[in-house]
Amino acid sequence: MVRTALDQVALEVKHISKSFGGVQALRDVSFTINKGEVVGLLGDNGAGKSTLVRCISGIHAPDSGQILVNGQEVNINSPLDARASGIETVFQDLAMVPEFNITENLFLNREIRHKNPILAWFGWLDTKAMEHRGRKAINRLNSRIPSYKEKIHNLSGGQRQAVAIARAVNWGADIVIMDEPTAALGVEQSAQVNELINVISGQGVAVLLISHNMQHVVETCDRAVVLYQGTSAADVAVKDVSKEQLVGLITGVNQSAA
Amino acid sequence: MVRTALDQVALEVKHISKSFGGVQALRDVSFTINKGEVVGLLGDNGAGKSTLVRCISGIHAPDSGQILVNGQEVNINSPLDARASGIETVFQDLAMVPEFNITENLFLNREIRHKNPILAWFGWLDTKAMEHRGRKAINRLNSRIPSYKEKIHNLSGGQRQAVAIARAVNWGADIVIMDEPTAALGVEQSAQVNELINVISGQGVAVLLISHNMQHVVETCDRAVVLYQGTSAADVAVKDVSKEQLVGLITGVNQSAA
Amino acid sequence: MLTAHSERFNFKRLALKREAFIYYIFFVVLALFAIVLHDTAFLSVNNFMNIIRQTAPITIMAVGLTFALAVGHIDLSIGAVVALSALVGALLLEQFGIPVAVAGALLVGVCVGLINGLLIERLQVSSLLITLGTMGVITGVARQISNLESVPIINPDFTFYFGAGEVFGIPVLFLWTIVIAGIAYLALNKLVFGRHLLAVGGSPKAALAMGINVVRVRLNALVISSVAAALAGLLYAGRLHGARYTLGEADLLTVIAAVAIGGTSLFGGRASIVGAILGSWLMGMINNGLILSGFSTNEQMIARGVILIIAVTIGVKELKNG
Amino acid sequence: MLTAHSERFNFKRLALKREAFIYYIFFVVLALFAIVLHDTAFLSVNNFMNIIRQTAPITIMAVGLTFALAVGHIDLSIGAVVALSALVGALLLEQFGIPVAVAGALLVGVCVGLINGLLIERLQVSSLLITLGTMGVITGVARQISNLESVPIINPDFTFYFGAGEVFGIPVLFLWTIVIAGIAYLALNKLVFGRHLLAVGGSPKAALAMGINVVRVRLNALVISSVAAALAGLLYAGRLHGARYTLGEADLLTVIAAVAIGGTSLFGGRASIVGAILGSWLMGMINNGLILSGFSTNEQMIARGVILIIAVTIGVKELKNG
Amino acid sequence: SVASSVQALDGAVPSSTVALSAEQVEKIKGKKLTAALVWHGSSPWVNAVSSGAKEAFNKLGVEVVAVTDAQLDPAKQVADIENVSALKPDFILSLAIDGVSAKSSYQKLVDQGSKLVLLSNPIPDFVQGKDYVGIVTDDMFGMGKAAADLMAQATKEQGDIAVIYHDASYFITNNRDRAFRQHLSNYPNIRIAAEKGFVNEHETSNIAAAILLQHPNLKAIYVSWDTPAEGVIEALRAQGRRDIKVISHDLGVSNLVDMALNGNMYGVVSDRPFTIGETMAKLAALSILGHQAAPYTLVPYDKVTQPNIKTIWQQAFNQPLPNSLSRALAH
Ligand SMILES: Nc1ncnc2c1ncn2[C@@H]1O[C@H](COP(=O)(O)OP(=O)(O)OP(=O)(O)O)[C@@H](O)[C@H]1O
Ligand SMILES: Nc1ncnc2c1ncn2[C@@H]1O[C@H](COP(=O)(O)OP(=O)(O)OP(=O)(O)O)[C@@H](O)[C@H]1O
Ligand SMILES: [Mg+2]
Ligand SMILES: [Mg+2]
Repeated sequence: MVRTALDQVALEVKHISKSFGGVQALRDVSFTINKGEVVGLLGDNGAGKSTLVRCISGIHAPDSGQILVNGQEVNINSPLDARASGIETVFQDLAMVPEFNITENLFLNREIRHKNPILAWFGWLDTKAMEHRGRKAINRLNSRIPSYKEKIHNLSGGQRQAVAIARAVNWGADIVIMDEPTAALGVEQSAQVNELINVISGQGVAVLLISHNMQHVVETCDRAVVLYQGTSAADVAVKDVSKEQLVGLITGVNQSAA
Repeated sequence: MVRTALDQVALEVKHISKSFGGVQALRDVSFTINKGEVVGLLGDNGAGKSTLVRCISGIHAPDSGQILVNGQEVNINSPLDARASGIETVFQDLAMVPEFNITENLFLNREIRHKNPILAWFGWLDTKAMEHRGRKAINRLNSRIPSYKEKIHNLSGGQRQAVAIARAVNWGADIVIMDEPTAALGVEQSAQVNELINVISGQGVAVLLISHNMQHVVETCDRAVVLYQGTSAADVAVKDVSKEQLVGLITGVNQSAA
Repeated sequence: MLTAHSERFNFKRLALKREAFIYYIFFVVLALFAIVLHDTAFLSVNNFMNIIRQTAPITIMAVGLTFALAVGHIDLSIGAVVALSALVGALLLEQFGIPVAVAGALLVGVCVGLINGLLIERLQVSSLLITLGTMGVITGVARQISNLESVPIINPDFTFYFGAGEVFGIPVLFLWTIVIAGIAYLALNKLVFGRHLLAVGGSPKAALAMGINVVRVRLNALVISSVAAALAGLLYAGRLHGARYTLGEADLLTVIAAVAIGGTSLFGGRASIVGAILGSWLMGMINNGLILSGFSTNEQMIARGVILIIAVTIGVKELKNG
Repeated sequence: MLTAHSERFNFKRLALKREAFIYYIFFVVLALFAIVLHDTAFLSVNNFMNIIRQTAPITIMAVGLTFALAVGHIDLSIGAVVALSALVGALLLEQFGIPVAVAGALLVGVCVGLINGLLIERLQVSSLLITLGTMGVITGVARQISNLESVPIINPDFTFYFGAGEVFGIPVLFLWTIVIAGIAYLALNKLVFGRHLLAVGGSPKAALAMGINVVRVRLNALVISSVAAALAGLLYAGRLHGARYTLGEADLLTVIAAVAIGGTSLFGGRASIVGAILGSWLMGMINNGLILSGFSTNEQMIARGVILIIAVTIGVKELKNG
Repeated sequence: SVASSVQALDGAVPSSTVALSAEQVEKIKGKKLTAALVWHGSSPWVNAVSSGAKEAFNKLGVEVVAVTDAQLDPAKQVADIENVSALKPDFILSLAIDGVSAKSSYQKLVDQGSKLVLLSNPIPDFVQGKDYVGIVTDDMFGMGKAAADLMAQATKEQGDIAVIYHDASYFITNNRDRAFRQHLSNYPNIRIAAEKGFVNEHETSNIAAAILLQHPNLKAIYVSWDTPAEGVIEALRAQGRRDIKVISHDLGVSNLVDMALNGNMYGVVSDRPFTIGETMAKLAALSILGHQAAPYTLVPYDKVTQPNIKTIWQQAFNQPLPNSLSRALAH
């Protein structure tokens, strides 16, 4: 499926490299995403996808390279910077506080404050409002949640993932990065997430989607960037390639560039 | 794909119920798996699949119900009991020690002791042998592992999952339970796991496979047990139903029983 | 469907939470002493005021330490801060009056908290090691500036507001406890501040990923812990009409026990202010009850340990059956 | 390809591990004292033997505590166990001779360890609270059975084997340290036992899921910690020619600091025996060096804290740059 | 055992008899000697002993190379002695916490040629003149008695009193407390209504509060020494009981301020720590010149009540009165 790309670059990553001790996880990786575009970031296990995501969202500092948001070079030294630049991320490990309940996790560092400006200045929480909005956000994903007061560590794997997705798409971000968002989701919930991706990209949000599920990639993505052992092996329009070709790029059997 | 079922019951679960505080996660669930059979355990997010797995493998005590292994009722009060009854499990949360390296996790509580019987009596570890055998087990899954000395918490999501699978299938168990084993795996690695399931079931091992990927279920399973909100909604031969029918059973749109 | 089911049981589940533990223990011990010591003055208002007054500094230290523990840090330097702040306050008081003395004493707390925090966060070394080091340094400084002498306080205003005073018949030490506890309760449970504190303690990784400034949150927590200890030092000084380098020395373990028994996790992420207060009152009550019981010192020591263990046992039983 | 690349750097990465930390610190402090105290006898063999002898009980307690910490438990009762085991040993020695005395003293350790362990595991209460309780009880019992008197030991064999003796010119206290440390090292690093200990500490959930008997492993660890403390009590008794209820009282924080600085995590899952030994020697060396330096007591206290912090700072710097 | 040996005090001489001639001083000065002070703990009292010793040694040209504080831990003291031995000092002035346990390490020092002067506590089986020079001690029994006399004075020889004693094995406080009780029996109308021990100094506030609750009609309280007495006075203040008098030992500034302001503190018995240190140093120096010291050298004590605070303070510490105290006295 191809959207009318707005042709405005939302995120540009230039020459990023990153190594851990002896493991070179990323080697001179570059790509761009336009506004309203959904780009699949593909690659084998250990290819460096999550590392790239962590570099963009401020968890890791890349050894070298630049990141540009809306054409401006940004200095992303912490996740705070990333969020301030309008980047929201669903991390592969979900990044939840297990002892917090669903609402508390949804609004972590995005808390709604009391309407009274004095109380708000003190940082008084508006628990009611958060519960209300949280419930709406979760319901959008059609997930079966036993209770919104349940602690995260009592949830099933899929329920947790749904919460993480709801959190990322709920903030009016310009760029949403999702690291295997549907891995633990049921069929219906996965479809819901695909639908959601379509909706937000329709609103101009740039989406970077990591997935091992070729079906999903083909259904949702406009373009695919393929990493192979830390280097970018391909950058192709999804409509130009078949599923089998994509798999070949991922496993390194056939190499091509867009 | 259907194997010639040996028609000997390997695992029988009878009338299992389990609730957490106010959440009734399982309600009178029963099913059987024959030797050499691959049964898919399907269900929506939060349907109770992982809870059922945890009951069978001794993590949770069910509120009521029985478990029979090879026709004998067994008392599974701890994971030790489960392993002693020949049940190996790949848990959804993988159950790894993050600070341990790959080999240490592979052989956790299955350590190879020194050849010298006196040293072995003391519990002296044969690190060499474990490394050697561990490498073989992992290679079988065709995974890209940077170093076998790497700590688990430095591995990518897929690499971790590969280690967990290698651990479960490596012990000559009679019953192997896998809770979404391929969720984080790449295309090739997933195929490898499917292949592995075929191999071990061909050797008479009973496999209980949880997956949200209907393609995989249809490719590997002989039978499917579907949970719907904690109750068993269906028990069908996979060859008798279509993918769409399975999805319908899972989401509760149409109900049927084998 | 599941939702309705679960909501119905919420009350029961609340009563069974780990945080409820301290209530059981507190009332079990209270009942125990009330029965055994029914012929002494244990159950008198006067005696309870004694307990509250005596434990006021402990309570405030416990409240402060709760913040440090909430983010997953231990602070061993609080005992030493008590001594130093009391001494600084007492020394300044003579020459410069109450405002400067109080400011100086609290500044000691702020400085120590900042030093602890900066060392821990910059070096990424365990808070235990760093605060053990600063504890030694601060104790040494306190000994040095006081020359091991006690520094007397003759200012009646100071000893009123930080010690023996009463307002409308309520001891000021009780008021201090209530006010500090109230502020701490709100900060931890109702404000963004507390939410972030617990997030950092519960999962530093997740907190970081969500853009929380983990270092600053931890720093704040350590400063609060230190400042609370400094305030406790002032209260000691007010009560004792003087300061001395040994103040607070013996309080560390009591405070840690009070906080732990109150349901705050020593590993971060779970904290209870009410628990810390009841925990320190419990410790004070056990002390007081044992003294009134007429046991010898040895017997008191044994009894204190046994009561602690029995109380914990019964508390857990209640939780499991209740 | 990745594999080859990574293996090449392994050595460097090893040297940068958190466990290497204590080596830097140890040698930094050693060098510091050697330079500052070059005109005293600090660098003499005799003085080092002094240090090793003095710290032998601390070292053995540190080694024991490492096991408790490895599974994620803290054991506050070790100081009290030292006193009680020394007293029991000294009291039995007179009438029944060395074997019974040693057996009795070690039995104290086994019993306390079991009681601690059973209470913690059955009740699922934090080890800090339970061992705080048993610490009180044991101290009370030690005071009671000794009547606050010190119990002298006149058995020359005992004071030889557990105190001042030398074998081939090597102090027995050094031999005890080496033997215990050796066994502990093997147990923790080479045996299934240690592997399971660290697994339980590192991820109790994973250990449980893999069928490890988590409760038994934790129980073992607490017994080891207690028995080591009991042995330390015997060594104190042998060295001091007598036992006394205050023995070990002041050691708890030193031991915890020694273990922590040695690289053992206080939260379980990471443990280093070599670190515990170097850590306790470091503590002993700092003490010794400061006394030889001629500082006043206050200055010594300040210096001890500062050295600890500086040592940690430099250690971390080395790690980051190295 | 310790108590009785001190009590006997055979052949005790007063500290005033210990002196060096100008010629002896010159001889010592020429030798470039060193000394180490091995104490049991630290307090203003220990500081005063140290400064007495340091001043005397200073006049003799002896350098003090180490001061140790065992924090009341016998094991730490043994370690301290061993550590000090590396410095090979000529003189050791020491207060032994536990003579039995420290004996062998003292023995090593003495064999190494150091002269040992002891404060109060003897070492079992040590021979005077051979193993150690002599013992300088304050008169603990006299002090206990004097405290009982002060108590009688404070209560006008009748009424209920409470005793808050040191419940730990520490010979100086134990002996003083015991002597106090013994001597108090000479005043038949004074009744000990309550007796409670404490282990840590900071416990006494709670203990006093509890005693008051059970015995509201007390006239006075005896406490072992000044720091715990501060807690007792705090409890009395909190209850508004200005009428109850407190008797104790040693000179603590806060207590003296309270005494000066006519608070609860009625009187204390004080020894002269500065003189103790001075005397120990002199005995050590004399021994190297071959002088045989008396087995015991006694340092006098004083009863302190409001009128003589200033004199006694200066005598005991050889220092001017602290500011706060002189201001309180001027009140
Ligand atoms: N420890 C627990 N405490 C409370 N509720 C729990 C606990 N564990 C599971 N639950 C609840 O039980 C229900 C079933 O959870 P379970 O993990 O078995 O689901 P699942 O079928 O494995 O789902 P998924 O496909 O998302 O992994 C969920 O509603 C979950 O919130
Ligand atoms: N903190 C770390 N320390 C050392 N090595 C690391 C670390 N994080 C990642 N790696 C290594 O870097 C490589 C890339 O990891 P990454 O997590 O980016 O893979 P991925 O593409 O996300 O794989 P997956 O599909 O399995 O999630 C892997 O070989 C991994 O072992
Ligand atoms: Mg990944
Ligand atoms: Mg699941």
